[in-house]
Amino acid sequence: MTDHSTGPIVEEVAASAAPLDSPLARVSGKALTDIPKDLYIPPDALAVFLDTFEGPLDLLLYLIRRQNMDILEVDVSDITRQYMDYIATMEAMRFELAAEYLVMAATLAEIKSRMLLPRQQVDDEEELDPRAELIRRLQQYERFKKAAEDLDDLPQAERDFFTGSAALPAMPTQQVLPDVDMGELLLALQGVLRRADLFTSHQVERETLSTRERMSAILAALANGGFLTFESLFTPEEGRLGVVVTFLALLELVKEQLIEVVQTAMLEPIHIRSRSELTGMESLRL
Amino acid sequence: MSDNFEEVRHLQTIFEGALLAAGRPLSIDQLRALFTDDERPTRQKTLRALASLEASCAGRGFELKQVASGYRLQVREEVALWVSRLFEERPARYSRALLETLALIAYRQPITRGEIEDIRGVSVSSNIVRTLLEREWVRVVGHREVPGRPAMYATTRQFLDYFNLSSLDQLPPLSEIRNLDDIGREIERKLQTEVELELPATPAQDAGQ
Amino acid sequence: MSDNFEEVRHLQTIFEGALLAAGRPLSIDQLRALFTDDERPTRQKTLRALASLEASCAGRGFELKQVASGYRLQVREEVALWVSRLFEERPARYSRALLETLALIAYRQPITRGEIEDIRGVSVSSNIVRTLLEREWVRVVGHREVPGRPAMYATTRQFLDYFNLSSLDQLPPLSEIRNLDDIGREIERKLQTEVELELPATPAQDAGQ
Repeated sequence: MTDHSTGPIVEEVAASAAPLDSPLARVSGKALTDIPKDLYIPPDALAVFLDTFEGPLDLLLYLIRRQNMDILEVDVSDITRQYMDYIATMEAMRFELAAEYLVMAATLAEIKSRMLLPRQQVDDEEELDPRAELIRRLQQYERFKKAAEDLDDLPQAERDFFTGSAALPAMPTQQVLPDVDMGELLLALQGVLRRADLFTSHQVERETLSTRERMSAILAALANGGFLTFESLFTPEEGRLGVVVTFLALLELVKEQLIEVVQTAMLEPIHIRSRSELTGMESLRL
Repeated sequence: MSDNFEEVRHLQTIFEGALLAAGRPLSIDQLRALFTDDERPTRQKTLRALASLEASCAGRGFELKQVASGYRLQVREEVALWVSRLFEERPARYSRALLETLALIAYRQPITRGEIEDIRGVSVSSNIVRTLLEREWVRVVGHREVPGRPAMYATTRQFLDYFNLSSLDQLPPLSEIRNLDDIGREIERKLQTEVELELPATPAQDAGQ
Repeated sequence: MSDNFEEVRHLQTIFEGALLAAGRPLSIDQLRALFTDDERPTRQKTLRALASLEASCAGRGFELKQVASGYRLQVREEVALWVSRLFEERPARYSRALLETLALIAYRQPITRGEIEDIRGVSVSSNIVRTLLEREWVRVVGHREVPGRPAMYATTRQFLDYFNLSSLDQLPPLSEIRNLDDIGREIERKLQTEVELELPATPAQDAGQ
């Protein structure tokens, strides 16, 4: 490699690839707007070099375009020589080159060596011509390199256009309550019962849910602290089962000492009142 | 005179755009700083353009407001009711603790918080009880005659209505709950699909914040 | 007739307020969701109100724009020059690596990271993919059924919104590429002549290196 061959590359990269208004890099804190033209290339500038190219295809495209060449007319020997010079410079400067650059160097070397050999008549079995493959890849890459530039030229939010927004007025807060699925509820119950090992408890299974529901209803009816007659708690329309449920509920409430059953004299009406509300009332009176 | 009108119009359009792009209040000086030295409007012209902008918002969805740090465009309170629906939070899910508490109240009512805690083996937070009371799924039906007179909870008609039951009898008996594993799998599957359905909506919501 | 006018007016005001409150595009359905079931406007009425809103923005600092995920109110380009002075720091430019990756995803979706790397000839850093995902410009739409099941990426509505597009069709067209067979034939022909020309010269060139 020679300085002669790398110099121009550096220069032109600076001219073509970098936006004019922004510095290429900072070398020891100083903005570097163009790459030095003298023979000595500071290592920082070469780092810029690495950053300037998006990989071996990008570098090759640059080398080709620099000579105003069509991709299809690539002079592989010439491009390969330039490419190798570049790689050699980077290696001499001990820059860590991405493996892709070395793979490309090998590919180029292979293409070049093939072209040196007398060309045999291609039979159909033969693999894809590596030069055609390279050209296909270069073309493909160039398309998307261009597409990326086009994309960057599109108007961009907060750069080229702005979405309007306004402050919010005082707003009513609206709370949306979570939904609960019956299945979820039952699963939760199953979990807690399993932990509590209540499945084995006879007590839990004996009472039907309607009894417990009725217990709540009776307690709620007594919640104002007054008396209710025994009969008023039964609703004949519910039939025999309803009567039984209410009766079981009353027994359970008595057993749990939640209600008091009062009869002032034989054959007098039976009255029910809540023990807790009773205590509440009495404590109030005191 | 007509020149003057054109100028106010021009400033007004720029101010409107700037205030909407900023989304925050801008002071007179900040508005004037949008212009190069040679085209910067006087304070007086700036105020005139703002007055004109204010008038032009009559009957629209937003208005010009003067606040401490300058002027801002603000969505009108008249449309707040509708706009607020934009920000309705997705309802969070209830915690497992809440569901367990609710299930125990349904199956073991009337029941005190202490009794629920005995069965669950952990304490029941006041928040859970308050949430259930606020939702009107449970109510206090009395107090147990033990020290502290703890409230006894029972489920309500609203609870039955919500779960589309006509009575608690329609809940599966405890003995059947043992075989819930099948139901469990079913629910897992349902939850899964729900989550998948919800996903696409989420990014847009996030993006708005 | 007058009722109708009033109704459109009313909707238009609400939509304007909601769009400004959101600060992002809202779809027809999102706009209709601002109303309770009994007052929800039909799609047709919604569109009529939007058209009326658009007309009402003539000569103002902002306009109604349709983008991929719906409608948004956007500051007019005519005032962008002044408005941009609000934002002191220039927005960061995106790296070429990011733009190329994004372009490949936009034009070739669904595409895997490996496929992107094949075309770009270099590896794609995880940072770039993460940035694109975090900005919600791309998302994973599935996995290719090859070893490793690599994720396939596609662009999102937010990507289109950001670049002021309403659909992928509006992306600038990809440049032409000559199809491989043509290239093949052409190269075949050229190689033949090159080889013929080069052969005598080769030994000398070699020696020169």
